[in-house]
Amino acid sequence: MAPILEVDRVTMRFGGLVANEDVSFRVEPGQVYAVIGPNGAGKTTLFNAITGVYQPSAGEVRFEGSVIRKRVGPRLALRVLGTAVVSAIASSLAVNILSLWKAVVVANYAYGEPFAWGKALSCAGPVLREAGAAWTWLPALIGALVGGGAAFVLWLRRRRTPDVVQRAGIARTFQNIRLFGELSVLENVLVGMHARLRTGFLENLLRLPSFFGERHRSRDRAMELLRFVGLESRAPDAARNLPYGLQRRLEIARALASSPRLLLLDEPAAGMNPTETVALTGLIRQIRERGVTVLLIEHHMRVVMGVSDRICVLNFGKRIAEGTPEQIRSDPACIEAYLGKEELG
Amino acid sequence: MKNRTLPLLASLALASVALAQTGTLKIVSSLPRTGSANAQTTSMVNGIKMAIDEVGGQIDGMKIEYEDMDDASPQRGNWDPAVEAQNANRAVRDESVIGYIGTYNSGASKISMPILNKAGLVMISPGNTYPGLTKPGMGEANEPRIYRPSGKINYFRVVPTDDLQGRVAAEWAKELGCTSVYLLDDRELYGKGIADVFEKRAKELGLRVLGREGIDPKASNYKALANKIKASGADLVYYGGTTQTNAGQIAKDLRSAGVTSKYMVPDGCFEEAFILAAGAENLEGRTFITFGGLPANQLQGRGAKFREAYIARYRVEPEAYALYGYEAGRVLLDAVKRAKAKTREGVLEAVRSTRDFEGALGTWSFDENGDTTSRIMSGQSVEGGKFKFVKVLGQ
Amino acid sequence: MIRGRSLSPSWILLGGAVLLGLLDRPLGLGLVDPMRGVLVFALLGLGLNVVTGFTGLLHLGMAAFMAIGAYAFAIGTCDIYPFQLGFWPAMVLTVVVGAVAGFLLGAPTLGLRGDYLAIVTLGFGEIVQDVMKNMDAITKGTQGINPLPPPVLPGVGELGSEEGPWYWLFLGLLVLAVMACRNLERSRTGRAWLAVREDELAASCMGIAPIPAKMYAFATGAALAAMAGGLWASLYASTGEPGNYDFQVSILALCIVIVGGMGSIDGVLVGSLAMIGVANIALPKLAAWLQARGVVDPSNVLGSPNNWKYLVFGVVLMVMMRVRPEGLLPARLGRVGGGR
Amino acid sequence: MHAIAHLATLTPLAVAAALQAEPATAEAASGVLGQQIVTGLSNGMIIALIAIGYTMVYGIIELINFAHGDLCTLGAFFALMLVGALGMEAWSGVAGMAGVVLLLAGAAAFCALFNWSIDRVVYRPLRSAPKLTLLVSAIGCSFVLVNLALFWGGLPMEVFGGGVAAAAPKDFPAMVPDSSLLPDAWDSWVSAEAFLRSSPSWNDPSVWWLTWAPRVALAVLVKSRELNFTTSDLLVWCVTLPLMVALTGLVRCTRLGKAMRAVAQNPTAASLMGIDVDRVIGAAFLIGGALGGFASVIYALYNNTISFQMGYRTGMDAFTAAVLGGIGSMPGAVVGGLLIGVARAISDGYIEARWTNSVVFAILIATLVFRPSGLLGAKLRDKV
Repeated sequence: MAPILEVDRVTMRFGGLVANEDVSFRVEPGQVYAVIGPNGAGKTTLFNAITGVYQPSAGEVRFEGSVIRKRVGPRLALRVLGTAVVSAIASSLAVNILSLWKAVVVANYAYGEPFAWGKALSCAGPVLREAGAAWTWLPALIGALVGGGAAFVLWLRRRRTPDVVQRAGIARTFQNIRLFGELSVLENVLVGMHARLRTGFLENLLRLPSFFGERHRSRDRAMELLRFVGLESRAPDAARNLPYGLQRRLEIARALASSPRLLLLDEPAAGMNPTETVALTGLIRQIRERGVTVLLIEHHMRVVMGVSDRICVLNFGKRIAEGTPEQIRSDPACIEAYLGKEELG
Repeated sequence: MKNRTLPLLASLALASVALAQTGTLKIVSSLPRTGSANAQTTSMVNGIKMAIDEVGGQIDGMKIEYEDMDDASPQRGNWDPAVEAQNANRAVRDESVIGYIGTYNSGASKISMPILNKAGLVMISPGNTYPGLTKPGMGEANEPRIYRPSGKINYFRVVPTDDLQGRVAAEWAKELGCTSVYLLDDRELYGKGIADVFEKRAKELGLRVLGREGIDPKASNYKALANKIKASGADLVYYGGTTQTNAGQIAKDLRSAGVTSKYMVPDGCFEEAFILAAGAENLEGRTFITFGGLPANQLQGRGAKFREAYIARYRVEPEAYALYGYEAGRVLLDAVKRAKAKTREGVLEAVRSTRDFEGALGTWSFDENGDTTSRIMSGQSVEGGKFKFVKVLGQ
Repeated sequence: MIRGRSLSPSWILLGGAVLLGLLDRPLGLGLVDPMRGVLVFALLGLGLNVVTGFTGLLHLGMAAFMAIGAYAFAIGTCDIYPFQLGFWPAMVLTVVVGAVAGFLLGAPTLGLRGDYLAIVTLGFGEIVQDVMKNMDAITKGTQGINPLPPPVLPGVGELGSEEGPWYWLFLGLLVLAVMACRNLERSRTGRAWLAVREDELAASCMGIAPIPAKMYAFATGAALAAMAGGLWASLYASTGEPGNYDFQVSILALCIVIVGGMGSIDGVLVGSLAMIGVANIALPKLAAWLQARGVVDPSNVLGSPNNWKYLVFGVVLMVMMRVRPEGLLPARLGRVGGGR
Repeated sequence: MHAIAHLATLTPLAVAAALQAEPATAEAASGVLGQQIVTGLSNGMIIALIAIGYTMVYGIIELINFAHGDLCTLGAFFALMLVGALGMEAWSGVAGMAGVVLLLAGAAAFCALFNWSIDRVVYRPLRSAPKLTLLVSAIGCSFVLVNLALFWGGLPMEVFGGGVAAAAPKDFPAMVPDSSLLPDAWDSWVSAEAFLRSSPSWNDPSVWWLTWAPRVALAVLVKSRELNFTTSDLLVWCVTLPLMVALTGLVRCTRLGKAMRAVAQNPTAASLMGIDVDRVIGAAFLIGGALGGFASVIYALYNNTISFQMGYRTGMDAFTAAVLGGIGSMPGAVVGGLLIGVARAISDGYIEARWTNSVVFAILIATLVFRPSGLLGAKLRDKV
């Protein structure tokens, strides 16, 4: 079976600091795959590299066989060309606006008399010709180059931003909970659904029929997800008012709202009590049963060993072991670097 | 609550109507009282009050009330269109108001003129100098018709307009022996307008205009501009602006940059505060101020009496604009006195028919546009830290 | 949004405004005239609320869009220009021009963060003022453009000097704007804005592209501000001068939003009533009252009530913030943006 | 420190390059360019001094302190009152110098205390409130300060015009006589040039690198003879430069400076480490206020006019400078201030004065589009 996610020799450098070095692993569809390692091993950095928060300094991340990026295509062409044309017109106009105005409007309009549009507009041409290439076409050219160039550079720079990655089917949660605190629990889930919803600005502004249809469907689905994580009774509350454990669950529901094929959970059990941890293990299993592949960072060995199909161990940014839970449990390097300390401490 | 206050308020409203009937006539003024123009407007208000006191606060047994409205708002620190419109509307609604003295800024008048015109309430400005408000062909194509939606003239002014002052200023500059001039303006309606007229007239007179700059009146200094002016070698710097738009700072920066040329300013700077702001030593002997009227100490007859009374009452020399406040108040009260019916229409009719008015500025009339026929302009210089009358201009 | 709130403060306030409109004349309050200004500033505040309140972008150049609106409306309608559109077509044009201007400013700068964006907007405000002043061949410089046509209503005709119809029209437009903002806030678009305000990175990890979302907010805010500018100009039949749309106006708009409560539509309505009410209604009335009592001594700087206005206005701002740091009517789910 | 050192070496070089680059035919214009740069630098230093006040407060509590410019206004009015009360207009020579020092100290102390009290009364109770609440309080505070300055201008003292026109701009007496400094020192430069020319390596092209520095220095000196570098320019430079250096030293090296940087990084963590956060913030307001006080006196002595609304443009320029340099960064504020001062002067001199504000903001916007955190600001990175 083709892997759903391939992390291929990813290196992350920040100035002189190397957070990940040459990390590789593959996640098969339907797996629960765990990344473990001591604090500062570079696990979250790796997550950020996968989700597009950071760009890998070297290596690549492939999702379902290809790197997630905005495609070169008609949209790009339209965008660059459009910006170029608009900025060309704008720059040329900005340079000539006063003389154009005088020739077209002021010269052809006598107060109180009708305005001959055709005649007036025909006066624009001579003005531009008189200004000469240096003042008419040069600004337009510079405008087109700068505008089009900037549009292209920005596109290039934003080719693999988190929203692009998320829309491709990878959703995530955060280690330090990042819910939208002032929004209600339900709205948090609806935000997670953003990319799956279609209504545009005008439909929302004017509340066209399509708005109501989608609102109905999206709410049903959001409530279903809240029921799935056990939060349906808290739907109208502000997210910030939820207790910690429930906030973690809400993060999961929010991530699931986008119907991802791969879900990244960043220490979902952090700060949970043993009962909650057990419930969480069950929840992760249920998520897998829904057909979502899970990539997990976790410190709680009970959770990791309980749900994972395979485990990758990082230390000081490097992969030191990979395999099934049993293999990891018996791997001497892991025991020395991580497990031993953890279990003794 | 509501039920109880309703009759109370209604009776109050009735009472105020009744008061108007038993003979109170109200004059309001709308001037920017908050912010930087406060000094001039205070002297105008003083002038208005003196005019009212002169008639004993009553005419034909009817009490004259006066309200000093502010057309500036604190958040703007300058005239505010909303407040000016509000003042005009309030004056229109108050039946007892028979005269509106204002405004100080021509821009504000553009807002309130149509409102007052529709109500037929007479408006006399002691400070507006933008020509387009009254004179056809001097401003935009649709001016001044648009300020008179009723078709009748209700707006009058006792000050000569910028087109006159800018003209005589350029002529005076020529007389002073200047051959080249550097023009500055503050990019406000008044300053830019007067500098435009100056520029046009200067070119006609054969003065070389070496440069024209619009400045930021809030800048902390103009030293860079002064360097540029010095390099241009102009022998006159004309600034279309006021004390508030930093005319004093320009004088200082010109001197410290080593510019030795003359410096000429319009009457927006004809106030004690200009000398205080610029520092007398920076103006001494090189600064020339034009003024659309005569300074108080040159006045004869009624004007001289006004000056004495003003000094006796406020213990300071009246500023140039005090006289215009006084004159506006007097011409209005005179019209009230002459009006047969003490109503808005009556008063308006009386103001319109003002001819050969014995004013503090001499004898003058309102012309068919509502402008004063007084054309007296004067030129001042600064000597010994005081304004010194030099000559009558434009005669 | 899921709890049906039977009567939100917005509707109570607007209902109060309707009541005021009905009772003003019989009671002789004379409040309808100054209230028109409050309504226009409420529109401006709604625009800024979309940008600052919903999307969390500190915007210090709202006056620029108001100016753009006023001048677009003026150039479209005034008879010294050949276009001479009627009120309604010109108003549509105004809103479109505002939105485009917002888009053009936003496109290169919305990648900036927090206070850097704030100063860019501030700078934009200054530049727009300079352009309006300096391009006098087009904008008539400091003269301002007048006269501008009053609105035309079916059945009423052109609105004249009678304040009532103006008041009702502005109130109607404000109600429409409130409804529009409400619709947006409780939709996919608005949720994206709120999410970007709460946590831009998390929002982008939820599939929201932050820059387009901000762009929509910016353009919506600019369009509302432009509409406020157009109405403002129509109300006074003049654009006034470019200096009328200076930094102080932007600051006033910001005060309206924050004093009212960030991100709260109800708050904007209360805030504009509080700010413009204090500055343009209460303070003049207070000054007039003191004057009528003769408590005025113009020979002394302290003696004139007008000289106290800045102080009173400033103290009112500080006290409001001290007493209700989260604003008078905070957004629906409790405190917004607590801490820093 | 680093940046200031860089600047100290780079500025004269830039001046020299600009002077050299001018074509010989435009002799007069080249003199003006040098002059414009000198003017711009003097103005820029005043802006920089105020900008540091903005940046210090911003760096620590992320508040754009709108009242800072108006605080400087009050400082200037305080100084003018001192001048009037002590009759300083008449002081000259050594007494005049002492007067300047007295004014600087007085205004600095006044502004420091005032700023500290504002923090104590207005901002401290709002520490946990949303950031924009603080901003609106600062705006309100700025209105109050403007009004206080208006009242102050109405004092019945002779220096305030006898209290007649409170709102009018006030003349600030020139404590330092405004005279050009450079021609006096010219003779010694002539002999320096003669000495250099007589050395054998001067005309030997193979060792051009030996004479490069003296050549530039000489070019600057020769051109400077035409400059109008006055005593008030000197005063500005002599007061602001040491202050900037001292301040940078304070933040880099002292305990207080370290505490400030800690609070700026993370107030909660800093307080857990035993730092009294309120005291540190108070100290920032104290120091920022003192700088504002210095700046206000320098402003008053350089421009010789003060008015109750002067804080607006100055404050706006300083704020722009702080952001241009990277808000929160002290060297950034200095660089930004100098840049804006020079940009204003160049724009006034070579473009049109009416576009100057637009030019400044256009520079700002262009800079930020390409360097989103200012010239020397720290790059922001999200913590995930």
